[in-house]
Amino acid sequence: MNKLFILIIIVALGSMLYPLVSSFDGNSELSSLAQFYAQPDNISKVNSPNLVTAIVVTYRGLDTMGEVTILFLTAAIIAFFLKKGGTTRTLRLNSEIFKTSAKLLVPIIVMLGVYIFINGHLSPGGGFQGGAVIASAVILMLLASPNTKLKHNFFEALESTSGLVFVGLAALGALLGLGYLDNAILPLGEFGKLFSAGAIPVIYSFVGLKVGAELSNILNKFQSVQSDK
Amino acid sequence: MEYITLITGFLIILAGLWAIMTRKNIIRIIIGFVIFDTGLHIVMVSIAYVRGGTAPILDGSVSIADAAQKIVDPVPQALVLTAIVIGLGVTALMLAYAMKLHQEKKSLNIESFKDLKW
Amino acid sequence: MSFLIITVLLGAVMLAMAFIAIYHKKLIVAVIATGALGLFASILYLLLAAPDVAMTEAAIGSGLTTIIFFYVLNRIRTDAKEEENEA
Amino acid sequence: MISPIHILTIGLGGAFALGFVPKKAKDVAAIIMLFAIAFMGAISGSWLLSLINGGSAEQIFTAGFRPPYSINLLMGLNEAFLSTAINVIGLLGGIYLYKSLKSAGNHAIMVFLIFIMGLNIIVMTRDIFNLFVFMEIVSIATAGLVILTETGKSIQAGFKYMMATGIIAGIFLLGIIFAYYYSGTLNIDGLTSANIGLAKGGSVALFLILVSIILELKSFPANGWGLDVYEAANPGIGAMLSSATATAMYFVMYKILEMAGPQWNYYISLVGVVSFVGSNLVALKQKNSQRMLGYSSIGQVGLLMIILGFKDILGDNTSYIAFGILISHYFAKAGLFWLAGIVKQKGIKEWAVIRKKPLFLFLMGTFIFALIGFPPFPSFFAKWTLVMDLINTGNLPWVVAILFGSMMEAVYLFRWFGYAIKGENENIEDFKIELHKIIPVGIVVVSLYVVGYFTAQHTEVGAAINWIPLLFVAAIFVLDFLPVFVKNTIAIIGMALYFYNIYPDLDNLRLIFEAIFLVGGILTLIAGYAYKGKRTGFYPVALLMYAGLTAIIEAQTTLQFFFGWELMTAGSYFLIIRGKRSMPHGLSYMLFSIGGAYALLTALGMAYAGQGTFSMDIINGITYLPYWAYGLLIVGFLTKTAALGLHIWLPGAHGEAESDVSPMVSAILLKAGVFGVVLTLIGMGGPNNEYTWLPYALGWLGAITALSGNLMAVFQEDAKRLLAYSSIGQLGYIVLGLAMMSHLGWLGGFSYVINHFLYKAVLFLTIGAVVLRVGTHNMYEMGGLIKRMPLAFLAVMIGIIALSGVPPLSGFAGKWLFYNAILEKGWYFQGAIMFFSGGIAFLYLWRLIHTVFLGQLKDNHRNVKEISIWFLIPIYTLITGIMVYSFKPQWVLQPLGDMIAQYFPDGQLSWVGDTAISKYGHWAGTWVAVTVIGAFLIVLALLMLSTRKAHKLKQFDITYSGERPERPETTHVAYNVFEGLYKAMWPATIPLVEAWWNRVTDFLHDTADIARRIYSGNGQIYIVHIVLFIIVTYFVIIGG
Repeated sequence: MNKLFILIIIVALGSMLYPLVSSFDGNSELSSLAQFYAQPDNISKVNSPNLVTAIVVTYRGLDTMGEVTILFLTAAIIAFFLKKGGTTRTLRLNSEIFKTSAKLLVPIIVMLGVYIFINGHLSPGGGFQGGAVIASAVILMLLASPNTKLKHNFFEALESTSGLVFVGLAALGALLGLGYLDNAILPLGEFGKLFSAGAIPVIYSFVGLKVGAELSNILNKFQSVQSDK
Repeated sequence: MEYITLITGFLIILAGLWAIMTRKNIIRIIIGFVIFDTGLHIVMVSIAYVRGGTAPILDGSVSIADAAQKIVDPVPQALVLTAIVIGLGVTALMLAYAMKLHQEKKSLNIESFKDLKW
Repeated sequence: MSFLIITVLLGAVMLAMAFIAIYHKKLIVAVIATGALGLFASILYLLLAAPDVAMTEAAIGSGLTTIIFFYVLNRIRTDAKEEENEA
Repeated sequence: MISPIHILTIGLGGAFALGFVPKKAKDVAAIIMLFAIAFMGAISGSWLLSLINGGSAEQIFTAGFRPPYSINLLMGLNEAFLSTAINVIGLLGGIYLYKSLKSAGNHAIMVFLIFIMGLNIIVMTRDIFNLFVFMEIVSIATAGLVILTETGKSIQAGFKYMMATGIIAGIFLLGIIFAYYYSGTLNIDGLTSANIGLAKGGSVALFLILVSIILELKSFPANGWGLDVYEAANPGIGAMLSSATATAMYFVMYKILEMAGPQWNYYISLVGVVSFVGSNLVALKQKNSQRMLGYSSIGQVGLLMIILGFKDILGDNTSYIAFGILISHYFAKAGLFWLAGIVKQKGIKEWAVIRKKPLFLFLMGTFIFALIGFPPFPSFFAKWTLVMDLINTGNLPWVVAILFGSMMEAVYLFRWFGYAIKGENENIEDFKIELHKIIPVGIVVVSLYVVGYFTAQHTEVGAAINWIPLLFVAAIFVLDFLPVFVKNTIAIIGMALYFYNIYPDLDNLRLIFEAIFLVGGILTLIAGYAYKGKRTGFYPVALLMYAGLTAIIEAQTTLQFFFGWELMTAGSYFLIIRGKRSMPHGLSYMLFSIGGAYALLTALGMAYAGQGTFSMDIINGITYLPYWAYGLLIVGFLTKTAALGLHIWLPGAHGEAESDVSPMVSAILLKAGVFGVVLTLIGMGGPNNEYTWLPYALGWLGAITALSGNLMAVFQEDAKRLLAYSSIGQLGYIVLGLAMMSHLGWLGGFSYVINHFLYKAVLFLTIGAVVLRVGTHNMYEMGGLIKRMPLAFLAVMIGIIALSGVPPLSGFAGKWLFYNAILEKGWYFQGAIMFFSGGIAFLYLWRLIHTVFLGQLKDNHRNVKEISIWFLIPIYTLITGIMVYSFKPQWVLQPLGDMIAQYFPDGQLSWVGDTAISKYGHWAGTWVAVTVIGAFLIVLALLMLSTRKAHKLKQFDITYSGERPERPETTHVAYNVFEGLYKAMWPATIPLVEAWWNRVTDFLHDTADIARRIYSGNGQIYIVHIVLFIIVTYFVIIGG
């Protein structure tokens, strides 16, 4: 396809989108929806200082569920897609120093990840970020000793367990008559404390575990089809 | 400021589309998708911005009472969070596809995968 | 005002990164540029008062994505080598 | 009742729980999946039941907050229906894919479960970003399922799919975020009331949202990626995409369109019509069955989009119409994809293998007829309502476009079906039947019939349809394993009883036709006793045709009439295509019939416009575009009478049909068209109509048809084709007679109707029986058969005398009436043509006697027997009829005259005993007959006396000049006997009409071939298409 033609298309698309920019006026105040979330009454109903977390886990918890499902799906698809890719794996070994320091670092990184998602309702970060950090620990482990096979079953079991807990907690809200995904199934506690905001920290922790396991699975799958020659 | 980021976002979106539509290497096309997504996220976050607002986290600096006046819009931010994770899933899957495609024809040129047509 | 300048600069750098990602000959560099684009984007998010997004973008958008890219590039490179060896 | 949200709980929980199932225990995993889907289906099904019984819709709030502050879902009637449908097809699809999923492993099973769950939530959610998330889930799951059966092609298709959906999702997200910016909400209901389309940016945001849904529906032409997926994926997945995904996305379109507001309706319809017509057109060139089904799916979705765009105009009927089209497509397309996976053949020609298992042919036929919109399937009723309502609201051009698209779809589907019925299948490996693949197909087939029945019951006019004949057909179908003898007896008794029951209720006009249809039907069925074995499939389709014919007669409403018309078409199609070498003729018959049916449908729509009732009376005095309406009615009916220009199908169809089928489709079926013309002309107002040129043109058409039909018959070497062309000519007389719009013209026409029925049945039955004995249609391969089959000879002789219209037999009555009518009307030119073509008729009629029965007996025919007694019985019964008519014409013509006098009171014949008196003379039937026969006998006696001593020619009296001819048949005295005449006449016989139709089909196919080049196979180009589609529709429709 002629590049000039593509350029014309891009320019045309740009001019089509131009009204979005030209009529954009910034915001001088919150949208009505956000104002509702920021009202003191409603803040106290959820009791999570981090409003993004409140939205992600509670108000729009269904999206989060979908999001977790997407990672789960991706991991599952990649798992059966790359199944047959197994050429004989001959990977370079790393230096002992790297291995040893990795062994030291991995638990610390995992702890950091856990910290991030446990405090998701108090400070920036949460399940996704924490999960990603955990996954990075897994990468480190994989890089340090490339020929070790991860305990795949462990991660899958972790993934499934945390997924089930998430769904279970969500359904519990409906069964208790509060509403699907309501965080008030647990006591709301005192604003700004670790054990507060009802089920949010619990749910977010399991989301974190699940995301971490899922990302690790994906990475592990990609790792498993590597070979250095 | 949000104007500039918004325009930057749009330009990055278009740059991503340009890559998707012109580059022949599949990896490069996937990079195009990542760029396209990044642009989208920037646009979304720009829309969330409220002039002079602070992060929507009610720690010491913002009290509950005047939260509504001080913070930026948390909703698009929550959406971007979701979108980023979805983007990762899509990219990972696309890359797995790219690997498989390469295994099949030992080529990464998008034009060598035209077995299905008409 | 200083924010404004930083924003403009960041935007310019990001576009430059995008350009590199699209046009640099080496795929490795292109992937790194993509990762860098993500990192700069997360700085932008911090400026736009979105720390959550910034963290996510940094960890997932630029971190993990880049690593997966590397895995795939590596795999493709070895595939290509095998091809040469066989030929 | 369980809250609908637990569909999500079950789906997701099930998928997560599958992680605990050991890798080896694949059966366990698959069964868990099926149970989960079944449970989801039970939840949605229970809601559907409760909502149908007047329960109230369920709002599901999440997170303990009311919308718009949190995501909410809705379980209303639409949602309950759709999610039940999705879960049902998901369950069936899961069963179908059981082995494929198992071999791909537990992960694939999880993906399938999540896929179905995602579709459910897409249907139920009322939050636009949530919609986005679950759409992403579905498209990622799809990208995974495409490679369920991993081939090089499926990987390519999957990657293209990911690229396209990646872009589309991005566009959608952009739209969502700006919609949020302008409205401050993500709730669909909130967005509806926010009316953001008023702002410039807001309307762009809405456009982005809409266009991305349109693209998700794989609208033509930005859909190369979708087609590739249909082609390359496991057919079981294709079935899911075509049915479940398309349905869910269609509902999303519905939700979004409600949100965007009515100003976008037109845009959706426009995109829909382009998609419908375009993709059906492009499919014409398609040889790969799965890709063809993909095109068809996209076309159907286009049609659904048109309906959606017209929702404000169609009003309450919208959901009925959409339901009918959707559910037919839903089951039929899933079924066809599943069949593709069972047959395991890609090329449409290779599908011929399917008839090695006849039941599968039935399944395939059901799906194809359901897709095209034949009764009794839901799509028939939906299409009917759609056309009626669109014309009633003044949207005629849309109807034309829709019917054109449907026509294209019929072309390629019936071509495919033709290959399946008649194609070469010797060298193709038979396919295996796997129980888990059959069960789903069987269930959807049954569902189609059941749902069709209930769709009909839904409307008052549909509920009036008489289903008894169809039930009889179904019963015969079930009994198809019985031998011919039993089935034939059942069929004859059934038809006789039905006729006995129905005839007191009919007026005289209808009684004539009903007698031709049913009594004639019984007589031709008697010949069926001559066949041995089972004759698989013959009786259901023959009875289907008769069921249709009687439904036409009984019709009280236009819907019933059209219902019968289509049943008759379907039945006769199957009858025709049963013959040897009938594939092309079956196809052309079907296409002309469908074209004609669409002309009728349009005309009936015009008749309905402004009337508000479907009573048959509405075709009397049409007020909306009456010239067009009557013209279309006539054109539609003339496709069945095979008027010149619309006759292409007839010679082959009648000529190649089985021996007892030819009389059914010639003597009987053609009269359905005549009946229609009669109704139309009565509707136009009889003698005092104001449509002067329409009957005039019709008259000329009839005259020219008579001439050219007879002329073509002259040059035939095939006895059955000769009779077929002769029918075209005879029907031309009938049309001419009716077109005169006078008492005598109609009397002539009707006398021809009865006569043609009698003698054409005699001739076709006799010639057919002879063909059964001698094994060839070619007359030059016969000869001297008078010695072996004198009774057949006598029958043919009586038949051709009756046909030729000379005294003493009944044909003369028709001729006499005609010339009187023409003199009265003053149509001298037409009369001259008729006279001339009557002369031509002798040229070929003579050959039936001379070539077939006289001359030398062929060596290989020395031992043939007289034709079967089972043929002789109906033949001589009919001859008795001819004799009665010949000797006592007043018995027939007087009641006919009385009947016609209701419509044309002026210019009646006056009768004195057996003498008919017209303005121009008189004619005494009995006297003429007796005189002529007496004269004949005298001449015969004289001849026999004078030739007593004549030398009898022996076979070997023929001498060659020492050479053996290369083509022995050319030495036959009757071979190419009219060579000289042909040299003189050839310009008149050039099949101009056929050439014209060939030109049309070539043009369409060439267009399709050029258009489909846009699908270059390059995924990148497909992205360009998508972006171009967005830009073009934006600037053309919104900006322009």
